[in-house]
Amino acid sequence: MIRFLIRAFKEIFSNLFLNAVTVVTIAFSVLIVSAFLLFFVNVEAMVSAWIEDIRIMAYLRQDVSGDDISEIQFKIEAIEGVKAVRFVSREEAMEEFRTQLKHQASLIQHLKENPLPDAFEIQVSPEFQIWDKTETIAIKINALLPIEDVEYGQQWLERFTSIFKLFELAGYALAGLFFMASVFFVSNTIRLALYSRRDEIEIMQLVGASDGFITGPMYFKGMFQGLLGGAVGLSVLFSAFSLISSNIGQMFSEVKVCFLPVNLQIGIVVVSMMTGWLGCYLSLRRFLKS
Amino acid sequence: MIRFLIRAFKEIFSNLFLNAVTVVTIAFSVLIVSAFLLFFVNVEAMVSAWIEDIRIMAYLRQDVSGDDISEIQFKIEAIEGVKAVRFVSREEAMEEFRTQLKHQASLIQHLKENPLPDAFEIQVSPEFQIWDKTETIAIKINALLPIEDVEYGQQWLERFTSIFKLFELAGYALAGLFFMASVFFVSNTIRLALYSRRDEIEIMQLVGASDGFITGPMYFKGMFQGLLGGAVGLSVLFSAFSLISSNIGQMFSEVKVCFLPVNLQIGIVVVSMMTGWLGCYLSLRRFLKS
Amino acid sequence: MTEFDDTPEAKPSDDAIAPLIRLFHVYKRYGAKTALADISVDIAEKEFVFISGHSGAGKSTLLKMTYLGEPVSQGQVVVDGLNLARLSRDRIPLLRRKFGIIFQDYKLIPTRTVYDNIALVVEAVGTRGNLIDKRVKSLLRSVGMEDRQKSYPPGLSGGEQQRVAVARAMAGNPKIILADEPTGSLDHDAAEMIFDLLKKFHAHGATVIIATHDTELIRNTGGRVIILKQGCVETDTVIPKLR
Amino acid sequence: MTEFDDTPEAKPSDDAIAPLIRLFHVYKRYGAKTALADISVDIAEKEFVFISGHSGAGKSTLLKMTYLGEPVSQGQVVVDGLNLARLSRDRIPLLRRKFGIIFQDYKLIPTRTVYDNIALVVEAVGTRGNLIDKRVKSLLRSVGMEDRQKSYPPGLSGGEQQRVAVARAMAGNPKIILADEPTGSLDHDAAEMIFDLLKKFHAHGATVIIATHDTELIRNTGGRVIILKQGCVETDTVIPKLR
Ligand SMILES: Nc1ncnc2c1ncn2[C@@H]1O[C@H](COP(=O)(O)OP(=O)(O)OP(=O)(O)O)[C@@H](O)[C@H]1O
Ligand SMILES: Nc1ncnc2c1ncn2[C@@H]1O[C@H](COP(=O)(O)OP(=O)(O)OP(=O)(O)O)[C@@H](O)[C@H]1O
Ligand SMILES: [Mg+2]
Ligand SMILES: [Mg+2]
Repeated sequence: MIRFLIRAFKEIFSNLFLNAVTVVTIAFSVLIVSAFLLFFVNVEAMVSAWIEDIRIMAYLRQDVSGDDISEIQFKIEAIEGVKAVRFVSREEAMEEFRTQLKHQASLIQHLKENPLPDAFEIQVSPEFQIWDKTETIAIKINALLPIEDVEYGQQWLERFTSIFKLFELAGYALAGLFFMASVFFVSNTIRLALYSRRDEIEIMQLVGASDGFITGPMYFKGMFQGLLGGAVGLSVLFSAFSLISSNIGQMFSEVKVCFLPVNLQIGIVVVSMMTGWLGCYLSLRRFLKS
Repeated sequence: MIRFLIRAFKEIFSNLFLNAVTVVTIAFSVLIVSAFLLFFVNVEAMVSAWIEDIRIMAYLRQDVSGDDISEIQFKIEAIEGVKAVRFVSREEAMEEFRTQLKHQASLIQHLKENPLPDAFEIQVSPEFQIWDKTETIAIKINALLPIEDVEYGQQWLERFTSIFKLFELAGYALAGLFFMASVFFVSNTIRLALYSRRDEIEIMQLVGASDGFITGPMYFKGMFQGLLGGAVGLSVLFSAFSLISSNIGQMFSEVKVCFLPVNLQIGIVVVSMMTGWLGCYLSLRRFLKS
Repeated sequence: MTEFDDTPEAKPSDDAIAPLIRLFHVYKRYGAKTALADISVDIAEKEFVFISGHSGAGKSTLLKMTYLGEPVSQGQVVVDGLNLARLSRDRIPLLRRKFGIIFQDYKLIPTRTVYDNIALVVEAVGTRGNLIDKRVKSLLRSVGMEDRQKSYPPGLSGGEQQRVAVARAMAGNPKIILADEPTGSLDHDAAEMIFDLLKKFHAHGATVIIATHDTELIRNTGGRVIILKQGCVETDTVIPKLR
Repeated sequence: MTEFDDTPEAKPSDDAIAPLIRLFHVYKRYGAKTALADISVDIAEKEFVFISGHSGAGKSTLLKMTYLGEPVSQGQVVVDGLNLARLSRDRIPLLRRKFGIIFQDYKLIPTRTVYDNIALVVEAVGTRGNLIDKRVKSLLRSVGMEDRQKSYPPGLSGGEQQRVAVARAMAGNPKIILADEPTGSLDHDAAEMIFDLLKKFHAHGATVIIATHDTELIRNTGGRVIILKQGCVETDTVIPKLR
């Protein structure tokens, strides 16, 4: 065991140039994937927070009484995808309207009677904040008898959520591409680095070393490089992030960015180690066979 | 010359595995950078088109006459960053307002007199559509005497443009990172592939081959691989793009995506060739010296 | 005890029939080229055998057949009870450890020191950690290379590399020594030293097979000589010691 | 014309003073190890010189000094009017083309065919395209390897590789042939053939320097012999031809 570790560390220090190159490659790959994830996760979080403001307004008929109101509220709350329902009386609505209007406020200055209807303001769960799902909810609400009309900014929402959906789609596709490419780069670099050592492996086989004896230290090295590269990549990202986000904090006080969740960080390092192993496996399989 | 080409092509076909690996690496790198650019360029274009809808409304005092109006319009048009100015008469405003209101339309049904002011609708040039610049314009307009008030959705615009600015910033940073990483991956892969041939280079030097004789075919190969890899990467991206965008065309009729501009495509291929050359240069410099 | 006669008392009685190495109608083809054709040779335990022949006659190839350096194209090879045709991949190291091989091109690992090149074998055969160092050093001393242990093979002269290769071949205390042109890069004195070493190993019970075109060496030593010609056995005979 | 006497009429009169190769108090150190110490040797044009000595004496290192295989640590080397200390990097190929070198470890490119290994040199010295093929084939014929031109070096026997190395050394029609143990891997017949080839080259006006520990070969041939011992010149003398 001690001899194994000695050999593994000789392995690591024997060709510092190739090993450094491999670690840098891994670090860069991890950086690519995780930087994109960071970017994507933050944009998504921001936009989601923003979309959350979207409400469905359901206007009641003029003749609906107090008891019916709570019954309807109950029914609406039961609809799938509805997160919260708030009753907005016609008086409240008038007040809101008055504050909303600015230059047109003079229009309603002299009104004697309140012509606005009672209404429900309905909040939609995040996973239903896609245009067609929101629409489904709206239709269901509209089907309730005492509801006169439903309003949910169709135009705007449709456009925005479709763009956002596209954005998400493209983001996932890109993340997938980056991940694949990274695995390729890393395993390939390790493979090329080992390629120049196929003679050495052949010689070791000829003098009677078992496959495990030959490859053990190499696998160890591959995984160690994966660990190191992953850690370096994440550290660089974190440093860059800290630097930038403190500046952001000053420039854009409203924007709140956050780093990748710890689970994801651990996942990235683990995948990076596995890729180190994979690179070894791919090349060693070739060399050992031949 | 013919002999040079023969040697260059022998060079290319002599170690198909290593050469294929290199081309795939280049293709992947090009894919990463260009896919991200494609993503970014499209999102940016969409959001920009969207922001373009932003208008500054400048409300006139009640007592401003026709001659003054054209004078003021002239002054506003002279302000830096103003793209277009449209006069909106109080009658037009009333009409617009009426269509905007839906459930509250009853409010203004019985109005005898139009209480709305005349106004200018001001379009801002794209490069001024950042919150602070828009604000500057608004303040300038507000300073004009006959203007009573200026409205430009401060809150919303501030928030949105700051996010967008951040998005752009992060996008550029990522693109830079991806570009650097790609150059590193490509030059490094070529370097590692040549690494296993340092003995060959040494032997050629020992038998009296000049540096140009040795490296000429290798540079040729490096650039050829860059060309090929770049072309493959862009082709794959274009195929994926065509596939996806035709689907998008059906799903999101409003969204218009476009591929990278031809200039950029050519630029990418050229950079990819230069990187191929660079990879050769970096490793050959080492091997030739020693 | 004479060293080059295969005296009966040197063999345990139950092994008397089965030779240590048996090649039975072995062919080796590289594409269209036939390197070995219908070779049948038995080599008993503790024999000391020369294989000779012109350049390209098949000497190195014949040796390769015994340690699976290349697969046999046709025929059977049995080494120490192992039928090589039926040997599973993971038992190949076991086979190889029966051999100590001095390769014609040495096959030292250029990126490891002389010490590590030898320690590798010492370790691979399962020597206890604290004994490795002692063993490596004594091996290097026996070939006169103890002061070069930290050198890398490319920094050694041709003859020095060959001596390291000899030391490595002996590192695993193998049953069989295969020596492919073991003294080709050595001057007379060094060659004698290496040759004495091989004879000492033989005296300790190892089987030694030497491929060489150095007819003088063979004539001076005497013993069994297998002469190959274009991939076939031309003669397989015992010649007397000259001096 | 006797081949191994440096007869005056073989030299142009104006070159009479300047030797083709002059080593002047040359030292070569590898770290603490001194491989060559204070070597002063002149070799005239068209000489045929043996360099001998024990393994590790410095034979290969001495040859390396002449073609800048390694930089000199101290002292001066002049080859055909070029002072190696003042040779700029881009003129090294010019120097190397004066030499045809048979390396002790052959240094064939393993990933190129035998044909390409030789064509490379033929082409590098600037042979016209349509003559390359003819030249390569005639070279291979002269070492008896014409039927192996499509093989790769790892697929050749040791002796075959050595013969290819000899053919390559002659490919550029060099002024000087450096042969480092050129017959070490060859049987007697093949060695004789290669040796005859070297003598033929010499007869055509080349300077030939052979590093070898094969004392028999030297004794059989006779001529100038420089014997090295631990990096110093022990003797530099002309011995008579034996037979
Ligand atoms: N891997 C290979 N591919 C093709 N041919 C080969 C291969 N290995 C050996 N040969 C051929 O088989 C023949 C026998 O080769 P081998 O190496 O056994 O010769 P040898 O007797 O050892 O010669 P030498 O004394 O020169 O080392 C040679 O002609 C050689 O070219
Ligand atoms: N690159 C190097 N680094 C360190 N030491 C070296 C290097 N090259 C040669 N030496 C040492 O210099 C000495 C002379 O080496 P050289 O190769 O000239 O010997 P040689 O006379 O050719 O021996 P042989 O007959 O064994 O080939 C040897 O002791 C060798 O170990
Ligand atoms: Mg051989
Ligand atoms: Mg030497």
